Amino acid sequence: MTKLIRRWIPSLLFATLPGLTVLAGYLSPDPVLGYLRDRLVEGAVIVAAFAFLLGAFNILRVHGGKIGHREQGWPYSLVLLIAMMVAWIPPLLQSLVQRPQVQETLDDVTHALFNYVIGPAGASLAALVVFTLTLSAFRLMRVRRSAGAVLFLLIVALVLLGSAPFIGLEWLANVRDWIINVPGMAGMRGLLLGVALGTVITALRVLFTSHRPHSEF
Amino acid sequence: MDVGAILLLILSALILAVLLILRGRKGPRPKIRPLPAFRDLWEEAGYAAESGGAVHIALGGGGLNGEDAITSLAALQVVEALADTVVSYHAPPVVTVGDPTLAPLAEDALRRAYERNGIPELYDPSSVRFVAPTPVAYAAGAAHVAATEHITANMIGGAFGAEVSLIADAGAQQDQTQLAAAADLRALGALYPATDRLAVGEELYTAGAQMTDERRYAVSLVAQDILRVILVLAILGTAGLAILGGW
Amino acid sequence: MIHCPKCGTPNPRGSRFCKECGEPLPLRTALRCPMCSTMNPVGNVYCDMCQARLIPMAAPRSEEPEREQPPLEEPSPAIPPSEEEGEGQEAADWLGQLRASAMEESEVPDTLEEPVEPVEIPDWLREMGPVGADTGTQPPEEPPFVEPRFEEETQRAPSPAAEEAPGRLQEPAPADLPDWLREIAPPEAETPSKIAPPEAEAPPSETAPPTAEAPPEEAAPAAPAPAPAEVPDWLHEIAPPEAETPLEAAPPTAEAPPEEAAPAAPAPAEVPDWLREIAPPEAEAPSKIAPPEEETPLEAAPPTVEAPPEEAAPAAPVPAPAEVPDWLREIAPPEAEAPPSEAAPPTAEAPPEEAAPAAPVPAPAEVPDWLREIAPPEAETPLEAAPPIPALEGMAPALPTEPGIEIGKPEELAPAAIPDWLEALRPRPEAVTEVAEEEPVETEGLLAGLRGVLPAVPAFQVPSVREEARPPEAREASIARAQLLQSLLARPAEAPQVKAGKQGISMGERIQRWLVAAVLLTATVAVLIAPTIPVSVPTLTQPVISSGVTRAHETIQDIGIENSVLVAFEYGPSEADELNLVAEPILRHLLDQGAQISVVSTRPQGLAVAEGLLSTIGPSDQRYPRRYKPGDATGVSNLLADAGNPSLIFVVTARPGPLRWWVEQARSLPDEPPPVVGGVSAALESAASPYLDANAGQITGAIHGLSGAAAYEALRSSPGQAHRRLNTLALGHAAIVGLMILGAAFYTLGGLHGRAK
Amino acid sequence: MVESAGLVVGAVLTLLIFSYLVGDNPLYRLALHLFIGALVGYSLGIVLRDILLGIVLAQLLANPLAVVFPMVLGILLLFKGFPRQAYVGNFSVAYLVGVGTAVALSGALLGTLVPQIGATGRALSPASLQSSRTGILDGLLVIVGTTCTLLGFAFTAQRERGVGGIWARVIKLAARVGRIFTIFAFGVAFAGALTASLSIFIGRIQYLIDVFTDVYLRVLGG
Repeated sequence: MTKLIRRWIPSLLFATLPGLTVLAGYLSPDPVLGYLRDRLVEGAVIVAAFAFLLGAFNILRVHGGKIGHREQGWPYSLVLLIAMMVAWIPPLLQSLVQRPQVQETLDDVTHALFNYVIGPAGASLAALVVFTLTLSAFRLMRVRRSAGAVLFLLIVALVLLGSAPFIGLEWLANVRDWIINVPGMAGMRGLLLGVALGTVITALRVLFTSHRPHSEF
Repeated sequence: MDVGAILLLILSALILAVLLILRGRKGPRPKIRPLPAFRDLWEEAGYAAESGGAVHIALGGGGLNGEDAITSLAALQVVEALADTVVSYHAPPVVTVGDPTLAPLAEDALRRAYERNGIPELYDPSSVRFVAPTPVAYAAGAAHVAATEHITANMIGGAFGAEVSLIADAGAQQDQTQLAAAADLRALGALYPATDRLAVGEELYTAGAQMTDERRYAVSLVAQDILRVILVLAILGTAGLAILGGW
Repeated sequence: MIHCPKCGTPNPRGSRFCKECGEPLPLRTALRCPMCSTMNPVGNVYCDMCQARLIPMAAPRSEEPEREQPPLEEPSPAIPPSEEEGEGQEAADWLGQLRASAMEESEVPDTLEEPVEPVEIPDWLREMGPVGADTGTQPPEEPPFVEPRFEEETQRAPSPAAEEAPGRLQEPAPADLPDWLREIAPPEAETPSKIAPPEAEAPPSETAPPTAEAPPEEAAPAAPAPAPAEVPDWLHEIAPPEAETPLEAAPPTAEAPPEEAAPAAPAPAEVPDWLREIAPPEAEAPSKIAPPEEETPLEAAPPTVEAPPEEAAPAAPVPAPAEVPDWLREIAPPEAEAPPSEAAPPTAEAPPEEAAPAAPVPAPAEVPDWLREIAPPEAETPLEAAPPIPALEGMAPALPTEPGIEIGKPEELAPAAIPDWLEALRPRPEAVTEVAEEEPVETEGLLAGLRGVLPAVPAFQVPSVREEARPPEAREASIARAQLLQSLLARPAEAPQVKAGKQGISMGERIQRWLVAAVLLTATVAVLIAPTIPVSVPTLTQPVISSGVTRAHETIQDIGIENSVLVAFEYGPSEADELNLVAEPILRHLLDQGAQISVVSTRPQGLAVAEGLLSTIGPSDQRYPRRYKPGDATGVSNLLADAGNPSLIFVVTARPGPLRWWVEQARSLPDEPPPVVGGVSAALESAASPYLDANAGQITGAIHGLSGAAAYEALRSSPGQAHRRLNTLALGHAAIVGLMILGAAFYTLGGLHGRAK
Repeated sequence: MVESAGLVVGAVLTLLIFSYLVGDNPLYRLALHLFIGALVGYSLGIVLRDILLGIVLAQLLANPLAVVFPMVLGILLLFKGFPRQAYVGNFSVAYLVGVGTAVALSGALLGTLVPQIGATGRALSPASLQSSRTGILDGLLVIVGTTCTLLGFAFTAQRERGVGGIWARVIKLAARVGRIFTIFAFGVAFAGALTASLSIFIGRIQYLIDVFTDVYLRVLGG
């Protein structure tokens, strides 16, 4: 009896029931179901917020452990934890402090933190992606030596050159459009339909409680 | 009310339910097309244990409360299937996640494996790491883990964008084996030149069937294939109507 | 932290080798307290939580009487504390009783003739006793035949159940003997009266554990040894040892009174069926075999090492070769068919006093092939008769001589060729005697008064008895292997070379990285820095105006003054450099149209990015209404509900999800759904094109990345940032394509060259 | 003044991260950890401000019924941080999995399956044929490409003989054709990703140039 309680009840009550309600809320225009769907999704956002606290605790434990054990690279963990401790205060105090003068300084500090630390660093990392993508394209023939790889290189070259075609090569733009809207579109649709199919079957398995990642049994 | 969507949902649910009931317990186990991206992971786990290293499993930036929930749950099956083996090898993997809601599930998968093997006290909670909340920061952080912790193989599976190339590059620098499975087109494009063992699109959702011999996963792939045929017929039907000008 | 047992260096938990000296670290990182199951660090002696002792105490040399000492127990975490205490009490009681019974037995005079006074046997021991002794109890409810392994376990740790149902563990009542056992056990074994009283039996711990197949000699007659005369020699050796040489089964200690260990030689007529089918018909009624009635009664059967000679018929008539089954002929030595006189089994003539302790071995010529491969070649040299065991001399009783059977003199006997490997297994008399004298009676501790107690020294130092036995002459191959093993063990234990992945990357790859970085930086910086140096750079490309851009432009052109426009900033700082440029021309156009812009987002960073962009475009003091709602599609529906009915939605994103949520939620608005314009990243162009195409009705236009923004600026003939960077984009694309072709050529030629080499 | 100091900090961070182009080095790692720490802290502050205080606390006072249930689940989820009591948080995780699954399922049905089937079918409709981009041949190619790519992924068609065998051969052929269209999709996606990241790369370089010229002029001007 305990196995029935410990295996099925949490899955049915806490996963399948809310899941079916939200699904009904999306599929039918009924306002009541819509209201229930919104409340359940907002509830999930709140639980996800608590999960973020858990995530912060996980970061503290991992990097704190590295510092404690003096593992390799512990100074970087120290820098990370200090930055983390400093960075969460301004945005939080923004909503707690009422005095306008302090409010303004907090706004400036939060604005500066976002625009002069998080923004540039994030953008630089995203910019590095062009370097790693080009490097992997450079080594393509080492990883894959097949006709498919040659075709891949040809397509990439045509689409790249066609997006900002040099003067005199304007026809490349039309070739690029055709590649994107016909063979590219067909391949993308086939992939998207396949992914959607896999999503439907996996989701139904979870709602049928056949796959219970959250349960101890 | 989107009639098409409801019809398709009911049809899928019926087919899956019938198959799970009929062939979920007995009958011949369906044979599945093997995928090297998952099948070679066992070898890598063994090699990691022998060389004293670890396998890095990157589960992507998808969370449980968004559209990437199912992609992340499918990628999580890799950790669930591998857990018992790596625990018995005493070589726990390093699992990195980019969303705080996915971390508890990955931790549970490893913790339960340690409990099943009777050594709950050896479970190290820092095997699962929440790296950073945004996709690019997560990819850079996971690439740093792959480069600095003694990693022998990278299993990249889950919801990624083009920034997955950062992880693949860090792995290539360390001459690590790269196995990948992605559903997003941007990640597929970035991973295609980085590794030849790539599970494409819906192949990511077969992780459970590829890595375990549990019958329910294989049976749900049969349901998936039946629905596939129905979709193709629906496309051809719509095209037929379109040609006749009825659309 | 795990402290290395060798050098004490603290190591992180879970590591398997010490990082300093490479010593393998103990896997157990924590000790579970048996009382409250708290996990304690390995070094603890007492539990942090309940102060219970974690490490069992060594038996302290103290004068207090043994009884007060806490029972020696190994804290087994598996058994909950309550049970352990219970067992601790029982262990102390039965140990005490065992000690008492051992003390009383040791006073028993050595002379074997005196009857053994009845000793107070503990209940669990009585249950071990033969059925005949006190079969007053009713037969056990459970099936009588109990697996020997289970029997031994219940003896060692008698569970309470055993005490409640005393009958349960008794020897199976004769009527309950299973058929296959009954066939082996001779008919008299079933009549309880003949079985020796349990009191006489030696404490089970010293005799071989009573196995069900061969019930203890004392209780029931040993498994009937087939009449030695009829059995061919080779079978004689493989026949179960207890059947032939009961003494070997019972270690030759003084206490084991030989009479009880008398083997029950079965009357020839009762040869078991399985043997009868093998043994040829004439073997059953040979003229020479003594008729069954004359068979000496069981009790009197002399306990010789081999079957008593007087019963051994002078020569086992060899079965006619034709009837011997094939499987037997392959095993049976070819010479077996030779006339008995040559194959006279040495046992028949060997006088009882010189009864060779080892089983009779056929003359060297007769050694079967399968045996010759095992036995080493030198073994064929005839061995001298093994020296008689002094300890057993007194025990060999005078055998009643039967008329008509002469006992051959030793000189006529052909010396038994005992193979070396068998010789090595023979317990050496000095070793046996030494062990007998050396064993002190334990004077202190719980086991005081007992003999043969293992000294409390670390197990690995206790020299195993086998070492004293003379080592067999190992062949050169095994000696070589032993030396190799020795050299391996002598080699210092190196820490396993942890393959730390390739140290850094090879120079070839490093050059590749620098080449790619240099080309990208050059292509980008060269064009961007030109305006600052002021060097004029030729326009390399012109923006291509696609239909999507045109439709977006027309849609925004229709927006009138005071129309409310929702601008959804669905991107973060990482994509800001591209999407700011995509959003800028449309925002400028909207501001020029005088539209009321509201900034919304389902991501927290979206609002921060919007603030940064709008402060650079419009008047810096202007404040735009900002709203943030988390929750993907639900957040979008909430934002739409708050915003009333906007006349246009402009979605700027780098992911396909937000674009689709806004289109679907806009479509589900009560009245006419507003047009949606997409400002998407170039990466999304490919992934979004199926959606853009599918929702052609809802998405009235979309601009993709820098080139789309440049085209929009061209349409509005107001070149801006996007236009200036288009040149760089084009040159960058060309550089990347060049690098790709260079890489492909390099590896393809390298591959061909490698294959050619 | 704060503005330009901030710009310089941003530029220095950008240069530290761009040092990865030369190779993985301590400067890059320092900047990376600083960025991740600041991002996690900032996001934690936003979550506390906007959700825990903004929604939960606010609603708790105004309309407690709406948030009590998710708040309790959220508190139970915090037990996942302690391995021994982790099972207490299973209900919260089940709730997240259930809602997330439903959102993804509806997204797949409403956002992809139905619209894409309709759009693929309409590729040959008269309306779409008039549009300059796709003629009859293109329409046919889109339909053949989509169906072959979709069919080519079949997992359980592994038999050799009988009807199953024929079906397996059809799948193999479809897979071979679908493979070509899949590579087209990968190529287009790869090119798009390259263009987007190149645009960001150009933006970063432009940012560096602007900051240096600004600082250079200010120093010269000062």
